[in-house]
Amino acid sequence: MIAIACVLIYLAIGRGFEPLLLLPIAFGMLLANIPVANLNSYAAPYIDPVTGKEMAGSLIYYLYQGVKLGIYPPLIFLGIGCMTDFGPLIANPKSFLLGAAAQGGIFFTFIGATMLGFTPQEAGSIGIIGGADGPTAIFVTSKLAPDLLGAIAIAAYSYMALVPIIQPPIMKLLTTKKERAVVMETLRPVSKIEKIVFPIMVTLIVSFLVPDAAPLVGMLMLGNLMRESGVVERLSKTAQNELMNIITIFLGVTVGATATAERFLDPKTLKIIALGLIAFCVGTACGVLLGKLMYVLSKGKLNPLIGSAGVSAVPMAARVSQKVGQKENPANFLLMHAMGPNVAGVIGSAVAAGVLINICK
Amino acid sequence: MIAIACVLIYLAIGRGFEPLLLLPIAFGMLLANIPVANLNSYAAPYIDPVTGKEMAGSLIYYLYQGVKLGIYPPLIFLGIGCMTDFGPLIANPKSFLLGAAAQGGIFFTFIGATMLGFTPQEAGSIGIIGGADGPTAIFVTSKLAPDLLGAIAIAAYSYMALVPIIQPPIMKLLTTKKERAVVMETLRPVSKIEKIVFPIMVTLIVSFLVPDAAPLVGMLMLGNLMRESGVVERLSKTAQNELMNIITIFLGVTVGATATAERFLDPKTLKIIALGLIAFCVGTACGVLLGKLMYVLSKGKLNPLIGSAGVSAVPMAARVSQKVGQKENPANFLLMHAMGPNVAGVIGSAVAAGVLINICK
Amino acid sequence: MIAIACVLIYLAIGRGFEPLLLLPIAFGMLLANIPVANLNSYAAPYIDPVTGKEMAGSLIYYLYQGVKLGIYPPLIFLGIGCMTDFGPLIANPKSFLLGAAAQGGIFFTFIGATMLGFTPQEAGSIGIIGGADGPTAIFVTSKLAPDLLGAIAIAAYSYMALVPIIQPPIMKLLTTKKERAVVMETLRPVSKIEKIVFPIMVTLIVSFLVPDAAPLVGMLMLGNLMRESGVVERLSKTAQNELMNIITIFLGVTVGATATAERFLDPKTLKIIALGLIAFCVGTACGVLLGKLMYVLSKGKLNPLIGSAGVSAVPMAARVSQKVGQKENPANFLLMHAMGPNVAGVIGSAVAAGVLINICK
Amino acid sequence: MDFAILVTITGMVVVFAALIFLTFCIWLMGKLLSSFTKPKQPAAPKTEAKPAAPAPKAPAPVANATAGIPGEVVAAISAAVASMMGGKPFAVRSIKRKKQTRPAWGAAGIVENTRPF
Amino acid sequence: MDFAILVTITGMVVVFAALIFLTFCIWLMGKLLSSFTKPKQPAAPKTEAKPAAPAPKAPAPVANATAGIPGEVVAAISAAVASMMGGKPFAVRSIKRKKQTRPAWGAAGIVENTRPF
Amino acid sequence: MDFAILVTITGMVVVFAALIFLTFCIWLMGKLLSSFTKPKQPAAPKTEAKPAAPAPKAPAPVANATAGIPGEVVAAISAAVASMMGGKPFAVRSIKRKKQTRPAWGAAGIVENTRPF
Ligand code: NA
Ligand code: NA
Ligand code: NA
Repeated sequence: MIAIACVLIYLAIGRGFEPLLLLPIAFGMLLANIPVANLNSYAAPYIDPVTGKEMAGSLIYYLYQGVKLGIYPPLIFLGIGCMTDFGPLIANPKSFLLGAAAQGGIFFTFIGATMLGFTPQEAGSIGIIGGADGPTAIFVTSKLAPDLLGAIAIAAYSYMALVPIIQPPIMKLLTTKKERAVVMETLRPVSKIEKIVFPIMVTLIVSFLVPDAAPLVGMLMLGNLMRESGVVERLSKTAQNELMNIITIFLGVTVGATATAERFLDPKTLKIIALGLIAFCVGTACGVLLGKLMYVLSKGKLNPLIGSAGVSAVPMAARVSQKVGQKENPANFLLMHAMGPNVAGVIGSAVAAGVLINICK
Repeated sequence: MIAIACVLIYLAIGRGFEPLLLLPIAFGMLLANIPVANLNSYAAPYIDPVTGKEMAGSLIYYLYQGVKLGIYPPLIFLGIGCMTDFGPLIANPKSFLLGAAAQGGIFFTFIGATMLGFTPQEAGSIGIIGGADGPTAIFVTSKLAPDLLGAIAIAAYSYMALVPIIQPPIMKLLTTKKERAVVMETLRPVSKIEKIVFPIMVTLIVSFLVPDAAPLVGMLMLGNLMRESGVVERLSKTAQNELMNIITIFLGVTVGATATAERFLDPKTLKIIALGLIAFCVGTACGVLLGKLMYVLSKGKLNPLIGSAGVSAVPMAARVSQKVGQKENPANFLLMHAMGPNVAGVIGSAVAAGVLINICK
Repeated sequence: MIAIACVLIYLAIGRGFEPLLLLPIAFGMLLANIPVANLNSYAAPYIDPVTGKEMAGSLIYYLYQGVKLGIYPPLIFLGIGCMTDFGPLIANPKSFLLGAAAQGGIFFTFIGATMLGFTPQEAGSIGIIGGADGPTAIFVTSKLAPDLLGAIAIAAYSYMALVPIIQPPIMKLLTTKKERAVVMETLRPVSKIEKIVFPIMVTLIVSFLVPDAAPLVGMLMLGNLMRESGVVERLSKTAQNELMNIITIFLGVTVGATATAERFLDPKTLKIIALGLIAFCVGTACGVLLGKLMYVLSKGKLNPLIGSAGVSAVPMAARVSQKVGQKENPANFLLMHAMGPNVAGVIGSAVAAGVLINICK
Repeated sequence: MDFAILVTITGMVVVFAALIFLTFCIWLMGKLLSSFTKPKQPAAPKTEAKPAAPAPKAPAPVANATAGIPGEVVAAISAAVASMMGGKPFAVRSIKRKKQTRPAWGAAGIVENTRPF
Repeated sequence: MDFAILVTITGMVVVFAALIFLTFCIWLMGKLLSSFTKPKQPAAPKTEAKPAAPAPKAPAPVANATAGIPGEVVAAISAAVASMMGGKPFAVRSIKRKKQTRPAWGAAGIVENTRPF
Repeated sequence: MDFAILVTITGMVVVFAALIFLTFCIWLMGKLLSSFTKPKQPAAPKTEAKPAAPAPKAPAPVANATAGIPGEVVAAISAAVASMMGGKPFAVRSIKRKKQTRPAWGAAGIVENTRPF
């Protein structure tokens, strides 16, 4: 286990795999697997059977409560909301469809995981890796299958780091040269009032339809409302910096420290890693395929490459769309069009998370 | 309820009503009133009666504990202490009297609320709106009548935003042109040692006399000591920025999320809003009236307009005094004189809060 | 007690004794000793025997849980790790020996305290003052003898502030003019990879050998890894600034608020203060004496003055070595050589803390 | 297995239903707001909508403006713009002077003081 | 009702008692400290106390200094000063070089390092 | 008493054992890494290792370089350097251009966005 943790540390530092989360996760894993030190997320307070004295739990155990009780992921979403510009999505709401299609990877993998013998709870947690959204994956897993937290978080963040390698071949395979070269119309400007109404509307609609997604979507949209309102800049700045950094450290270390040897060194872990990759690939493919359909329906106005951005992994997946598109036509500037499905994918996977929690809990 | 929340969001963003708190409060209210989503401050963890499984409480419930246990308001006072300059009050300690008089609104409203059929606990919480101090009002209400938290917080912050509209007519009504034109003597400079001794002295005296005010006054004065000592600047900076911002978000959202429909859509709420306005008006009037008395006793050296600043609402009420005074005499510069009663009002309403908690708890 | 608190406030502000911690500690002590206000660290929630109502604990009680459960000290170590450069120690690993020797003060004082009638738990907590490391001392005391927290924290931070006065006479007494004038060879440059491997290696080795030191050493090294990796700068910045400042305020105030009169006004306190001084002196002497031995063994290449820096008190003790050395030879530049034992002393006292917790708990 | 397929179908239906409903609402909001605001500022949108009027159905202003410029140059400029605009592609268009809803001294008060706490 | 009036009276009495006691203590502190510090720095306070000596009992320096200047100008300047000084009216007067209580290298140590933790 | 002495001996033995083991491991790491990296960059270390070649076994560059300069000057410079370098004595030597492990656009993405959360 310690060797695995060291490999992950190398990936985080040496290869730059999502270091903000993978480094704390890997170090948490290291701590959790030092014998006797008892620095894992399960070291609860207990009554010493010999002396009868009450013994405190481990530091990690206390910090882990924020994961267990579902507090950290929504707070990270609060910070992400403060950072995210939903403008491209408001300008082109059809992007929502691409963000929905890319969730196909989640449910496809759910079937696959069930076939491999995982329980529905575990299958849901594995599927959500395809959402390409760290906090969403951790939120779902902490509710459905907390024992898999370590493996799922590592798979999710690793594949998010690998998006620029995983996605392009799939995108090229599924599209023709002509489709990739489509230059899209410039997006209309979005007024401030639309940007303010948007988070309120999304919160209401999503929470009504999928109440279990409300903590994630609600906090994401509160952050976004704080950003777009422009009147609470000091709150918004703290939410997206200090608060998010503190939570990220605690979340990373304690999620990593759930990965004790008996939980992680299991054939399940390898299956999870394989299924996670499938989830990413299928999600990308679904996004691109719906993109192709919309290309046809829009009579060639929509570039199907922006569909792959629907998996989230903001903004890396959108940059991949931009880069692949530019290879065909150097004057093509898809980035802003891909940001629409990209941020829609965040909402989409939160909705999918709500559905999975509701059905499997 | 959701419509009310949207109106509050409009007031916060469109009209600039104390957005730092009203925006989170309004959004918390929105979240709390989405059916099924269960994102209110009362959604405690429970044992599922069917499966026997332990279910976690809502995110909001956990964050709300900081309000329920009386932790957030003193921590906000810590930050306020780091921001407040008590120099004008030290230079002219008679300002304390004006800060005391303006608490008349609290107790007058207490009688009114009792007459309208509120319990003493509720009446105390309503009266404290007249203190024009958000954290104090929330602290008292969380201890005495937590069901009214939403209504009282909204009333308190709304009226604080309306101080420039509420106060001037009362001030003009109660003072003569000659009184308003009084130009006051420049305040003496205050030495650093006085500024350091002041917070220690206030903590000791207030805590001895009114122990229930100790958490609020103690933290306010710790913050001020950190500020004036000049040796712990990094702590003081964090307390008044990041720590305060984090607590403000949590406080706002969870106080707003106490306002579920069955608690808020009650004739009580309208009465609270009406009584809150009365509290502000009476408080302003009491301050001005004591100002008039001191004008007579000081043989015309004290401008009674600074009395209205005793309601707190730092520093808006002091700016109102300045503005009204300048209308009579453009060369008049009352701001620094009004800051004395203004900051005294913060201490005054903390003392009043201590009295109410002690009697009504 | 209040007078003692005021004296401590004076020492913190007027004399600059470690104000970042001594000011909050002193203010916490002040609050804890105001009669009736009940603002001490032991004011737990309780059921009112008359009304049967559940009463909340004091603000201080809730914040104190972070000390009681051993959460704050490791988090402060996380921040310290982000600030510390272990380069000089990596360049000259023999410094570890000096950092080990200086822990002699801890164990010598342990014997002394046992002889004076303290229990082993108390003796361990008193001895750790000699580690010259605030969070380590608080961590050990909160686990072994929480009633002594106030006295031990005050002694530890006061003596750390007095290091420039305590150490030089001992250093001069134990060394010859020739020894003090030794000019040491420039340290070799340390590569980035060494700096990255170092925290991982130290975590593993120390945690394997002394599991009870793992929370402190683990967090220290996580912080250092975050610093040296260079890929998570935003986490590292928050950990060493905002997070550390927030924890410092909470830690200081609540540790101070454990010092209620019945616990602090005890002959024990005087003994603790005397023993703490002995611990510092013996620790310094042990460091210098091993320095002398290494001077002989290295044939005059090592300046024994850097041994005194092994007591930690980073970086004050290293500066003292530099200053005393420069008095003999103005061209001598010992600071970087003294930083090695200095940071080794932090690890050394964490190891000693682990041993004491393991044996005495 | 059957359960899994059921979950998948339910899941995809709910996800699509929710996001299609959102699409519709956002589109509706855009329509409503633009019908409100259009009459007030008729000049600005026009010039913005037709940056290069003679070319009907211009695919995009960028492509339009690049006629006659070698592809490499366009690529370089485009890449530079892309890297500068990062995740906020509309930065320039949406910059607006914030509406001053309070008199200046009130606004100043909000910024610099303890008031709202 | 009777209870409410009782609470009100108790409340106002306690509030006034506490704040009057504070008034007295702060006033006393001011007296004590000025009697201690006065002898040491007799020159400075004098010049500060009489910025415009010939006018006995000058209401305020500001009013004094504005003789002969049209009201509008004074208002503008006064407003500018007010908006600049914000909530910290004594900013200028209270600026002081912080007393260096440690040798410079010690002070530097405190600022830049991990020492106090 | 006996218990205390036992604890002391155990304690000192464990502390020394742990730190001696660390000494050894760190020393070993240094050896291993330098044997790996030496062959790759033979030029740089050489020039660094011999700042003043003619003086064999020079005790330290500082002392070396100060020959013929009055002690007071050296002290002043040394003190200035000490105060500037503070707790990070190797600041200058260890400054290095951070290795760019991702293509620029990827690195930019990490810095400015929400990606890793
Ligand atoms: Na997604
Ligand atoms: Na008040
Ligand atoms: Na030490």
